[in-house]
Amino acid sequence: MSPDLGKCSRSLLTCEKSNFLNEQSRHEVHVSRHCFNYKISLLLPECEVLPVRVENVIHNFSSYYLVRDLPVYKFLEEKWLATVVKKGSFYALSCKTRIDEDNVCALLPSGQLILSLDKDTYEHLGLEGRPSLYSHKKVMRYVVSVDLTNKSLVPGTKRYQQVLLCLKERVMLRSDFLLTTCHPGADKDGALHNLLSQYTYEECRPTLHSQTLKNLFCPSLHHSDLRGKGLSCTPNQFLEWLGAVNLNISCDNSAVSFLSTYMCPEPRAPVSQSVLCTVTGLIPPKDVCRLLKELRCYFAEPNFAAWVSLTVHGFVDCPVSWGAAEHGFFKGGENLYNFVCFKNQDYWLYKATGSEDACPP
Amino acid sequence: MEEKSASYERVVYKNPSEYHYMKIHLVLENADTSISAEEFKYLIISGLKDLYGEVGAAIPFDVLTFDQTALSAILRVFNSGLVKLWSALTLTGSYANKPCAFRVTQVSPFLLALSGNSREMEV
Amino acid sequence: MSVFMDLNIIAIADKAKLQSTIETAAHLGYSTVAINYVVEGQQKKQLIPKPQPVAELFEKFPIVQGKSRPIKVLNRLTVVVTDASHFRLANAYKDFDILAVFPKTEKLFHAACMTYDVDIICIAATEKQPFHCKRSPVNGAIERGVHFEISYTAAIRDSTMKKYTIANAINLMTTCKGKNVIVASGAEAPLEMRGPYDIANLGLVFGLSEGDAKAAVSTNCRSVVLHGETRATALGIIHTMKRPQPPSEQPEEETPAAKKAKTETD
Amino acid sequence: MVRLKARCVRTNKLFFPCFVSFLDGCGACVYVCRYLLCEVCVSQRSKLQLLEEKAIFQAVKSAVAKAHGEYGAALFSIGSKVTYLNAYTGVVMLRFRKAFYQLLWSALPFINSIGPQGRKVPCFFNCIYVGGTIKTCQKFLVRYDRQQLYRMLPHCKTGAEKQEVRRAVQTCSHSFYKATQQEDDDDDDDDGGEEGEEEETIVL
Amino acid sequence: MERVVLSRIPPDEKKLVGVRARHGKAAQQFTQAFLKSSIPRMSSDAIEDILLHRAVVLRYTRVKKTRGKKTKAKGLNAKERRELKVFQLKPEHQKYELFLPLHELWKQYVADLCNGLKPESNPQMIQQKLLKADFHGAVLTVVRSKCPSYVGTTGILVQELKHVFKIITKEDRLKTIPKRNSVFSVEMGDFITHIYGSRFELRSSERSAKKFKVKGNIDL
Repeated sequence: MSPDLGKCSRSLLTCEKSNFLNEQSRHEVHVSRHCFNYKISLLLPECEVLPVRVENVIHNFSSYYLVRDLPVYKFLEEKWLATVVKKGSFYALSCKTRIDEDNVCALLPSGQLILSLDKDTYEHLGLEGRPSLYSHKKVMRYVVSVDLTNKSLVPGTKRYQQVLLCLKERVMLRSDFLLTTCHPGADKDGALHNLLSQYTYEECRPTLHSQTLKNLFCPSLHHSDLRGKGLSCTPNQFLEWLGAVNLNISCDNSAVSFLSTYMCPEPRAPVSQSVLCTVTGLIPPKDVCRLLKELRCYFAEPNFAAWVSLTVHGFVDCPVSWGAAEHGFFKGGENLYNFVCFKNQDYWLYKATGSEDACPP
Repeated sequence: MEEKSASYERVVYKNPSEYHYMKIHLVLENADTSISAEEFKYLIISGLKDLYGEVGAAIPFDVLTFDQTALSAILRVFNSGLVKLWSALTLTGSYANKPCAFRVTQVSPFLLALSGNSREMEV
Repeated sequence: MSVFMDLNIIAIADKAKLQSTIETAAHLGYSTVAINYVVEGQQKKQLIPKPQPVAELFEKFPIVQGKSRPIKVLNRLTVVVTDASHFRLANAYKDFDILAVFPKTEKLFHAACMTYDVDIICIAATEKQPFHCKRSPVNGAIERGVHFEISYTAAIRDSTMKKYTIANAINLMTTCKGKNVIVASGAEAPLEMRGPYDIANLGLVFGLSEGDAKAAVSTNCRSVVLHGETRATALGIIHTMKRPQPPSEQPEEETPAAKKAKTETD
Repeated sequence: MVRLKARCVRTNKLFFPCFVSFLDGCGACVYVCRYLLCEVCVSQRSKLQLLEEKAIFQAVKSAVAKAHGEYGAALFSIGSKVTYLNAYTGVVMLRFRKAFYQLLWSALPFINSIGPQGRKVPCFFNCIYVGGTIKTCQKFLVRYDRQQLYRMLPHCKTGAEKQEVRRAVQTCSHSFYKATQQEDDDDDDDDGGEEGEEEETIVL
Repeated sequence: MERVVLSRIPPDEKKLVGVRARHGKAAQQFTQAFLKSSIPRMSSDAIEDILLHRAVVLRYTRVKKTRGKKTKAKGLNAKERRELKVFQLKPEHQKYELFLPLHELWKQYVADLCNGLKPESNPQMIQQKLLKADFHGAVLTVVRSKCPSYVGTTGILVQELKHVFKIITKEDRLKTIPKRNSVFSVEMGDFITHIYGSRFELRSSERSAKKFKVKGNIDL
């Protein structure tokens, strides 16, 4: 009866190797489909200060808004639909709600409103939805997805009234929200401003934090050897090393040391200094694409770096990870992807997910 | 050294990493007792020894980092030893017969995921 | 899974300590907590402690960590039953949300599973269970929606208790196959509580599967609370309550219907 | 398997009846179990007499507690039992639950002495068979025992001993089946010489 | 009767039956021996009084009561009901206003059932009474349901069958809502009553008689 205590839940890692220049390369698609990004960490070996062009790309990342106690039916109201949702660059994610416990709402730029509801709310709400893919014996979570740009949801139609009635009278879904309309500077035409006037909200900027790391051992990667047969280390070892750098874990312990035996993977080379910069906040995929483009032309100037790494962490409590694939949280809800760009415009794209997630595309 | 653009290649690994990583921190009754990294690891090993005996105490795990002030650490353990280590941490109740408690903040098969946990976003 | 709950915080006299325990529970991520009044059913005239009304506990309830809702506190009564006469459905039981019984003998365990109107049956944690959990009473209890509770704080306090708790838990799992099991703390001090994900992992040591272990801290606890509420209804069929004061329909800030609707039916 | 010198063969009749009589004693165990047949290998055969069930149980229990800690001790306390012990031939049968018998079995090699504090008997457990039921263990024991008797045949010096070993082998094989049908009265004359000049191993 | 039994068998039947006639004593002895051998347990005098008192009837036939043809059950059986569409509302009757008087009637019925529905009367007592009450004519709303599209339908209960509530809505639409996996709410005075349909699946007539057993909890 006592289960084998050695088992643990599944995790997936997909590695893709391609070149930025060749036209079928799908790096744009992958980035744009991962809508809600919480943190970006950029590692530039062999450079002592963050290049100024990269810096100002980060500086005009779009700002995002934290709105307190915003009811969900607001997204259906005409002025919201017209000014913001229909524009196709509006992201909203409910924050301070846990995907494995409470109701979580997310609004994708495609106009799809995804509600991940617990059983009681779903039975009260009255909107058709399907049970979650990751429910154990008893289904306790349902996913309702409403396409706001759908013709049948034009204000005034019966379906529109019904949905509005459900979200307003039956169950007043309200929570704090993180919104962004991908306008970099201050909200120019004040559209979002007057929408949020009745609610307490604050405009936030993604926080940038960069540091230079002295004489670090970096694994030397060869662009052709993705699987780590000999010229470079295996993908998993590289990701582990990247995590160690991000958490400033010392990588030169000897095998006999009592505390930790972690070593930087072979083949490796010492690097005098490298820059590690992290950006946290609600970062829409557009900004990640801009940063990626900037990194590609970073190699245009002469520098010694063989490769550059860009890691993007998704939100743990977000109902969707890539595209509209359902994302759950069992013991950890990690969904992250990482670009390694080489001098010759080759790139490796790692996508890692935890136990309750579809296989990354 | 422009080489011909690499051919497209895609690999999917299932359970790629044979390690699991845990971000934990220790809560003590009187917060001023200072604990060194070795004592910290020894406390965990004695918890393992108490619950799983000699076999348990032999489970290899690394204390990747240890922050003395916040008494927080990141552990690395083999997949097979994760459940045993985690349950031993849970059931450890005292250090130098003063009550203590391990709080596990995050567990993940990817060390990188520990550096970007959106649940720690102060909002 | 539903929200995380810890249905067993011992009601200690020292109010400050109880408050700090509940604050720790909120900090760890538990959305609902039950204050447990233990009654040793010895003499005829049982003194059922009057549960302290929940509102007095805090003026402002601590917010659950990672959420924006305050923690929900319930009252629970546990009757330790050593002989048949101890458990009588006194109406003093009415003002508790959850009822639990701790049978000490095989006969009482069988009676508790099949006949007693309770929500939780406690499993011994501090000594070897004097009897085997037979299949028929356990199946009867599962069918009636009664849950079995394993508390882990004794195991944390003393290492010999670890042996008894684990042995009794695995013994129970062989018969009930992980159904209708909840894991609760039974904590008296803040440091004796552990986080919900730790307990989900601890469930594996008790013989539960991964999904059952997480359900033991969340979904099954929700069923226990609902089972407690069923007692207030007429045999679980009709539930009548005072209509909340007609919500004044101001344009904007009407009382959040979700909250009212939730308390009304849940 | 270490061959240790042992006194001349005990007539196998001796151990069969008590084995057979034991059969009907064991209650039907509700849970699925695994039975481990182990030999207690000691340096001096005489020490075997000192063993009794409680000491063996204590030894296994403390070994499991030492090797697997509280978790092991908890698992051991569910349904574990010394089902059969024969102090003459040093055969022990332990019953463990099927769910965790491998974990408990892994603790057996760590036992190096049995017995109360004062009179510790240095020995080790050699597990020869794991069976699902007592019957299969018994069948194995019969075959194993006959194989031991065959291996003793070349070592017998005097004709009488050879004769007596061969007879033991016959009785051992068919007497077992006869024994299970009806109780054959035990012929009390213990024909085996008390101290044969050659010590042979009875490793059953 | 006695004479017939003890008279001699006529000669021609003797051959037919193949019985040799015995005279006086021999016959007497034969019968004694025969009786002793066939009824071993009984003593001879017990046999004696059996023979004397009762006539031993050889073939036992009960007069079969020929009951008159059962009067045909007055009611219609299910098939006929379906053909005659007895329990179906004709379209022109499906009007909301038609049932308003029924609703008023129901309100008075409930008021005096729960003696006045005073605000301070305790809900426990009311719900015990409602257990056995009839709900035809009540305004029923689906509050919760496993199938979300039922949620929100409101109307006067027209017909309550074993598994289904038939409700007429304000838009004069007759809706059939299954009881299973739904919670209905009824407003009465200043009380709200929730009816858990899954445990309410009885014909209204049987509900008053049945003793209910609590099973499981109020979760769909």
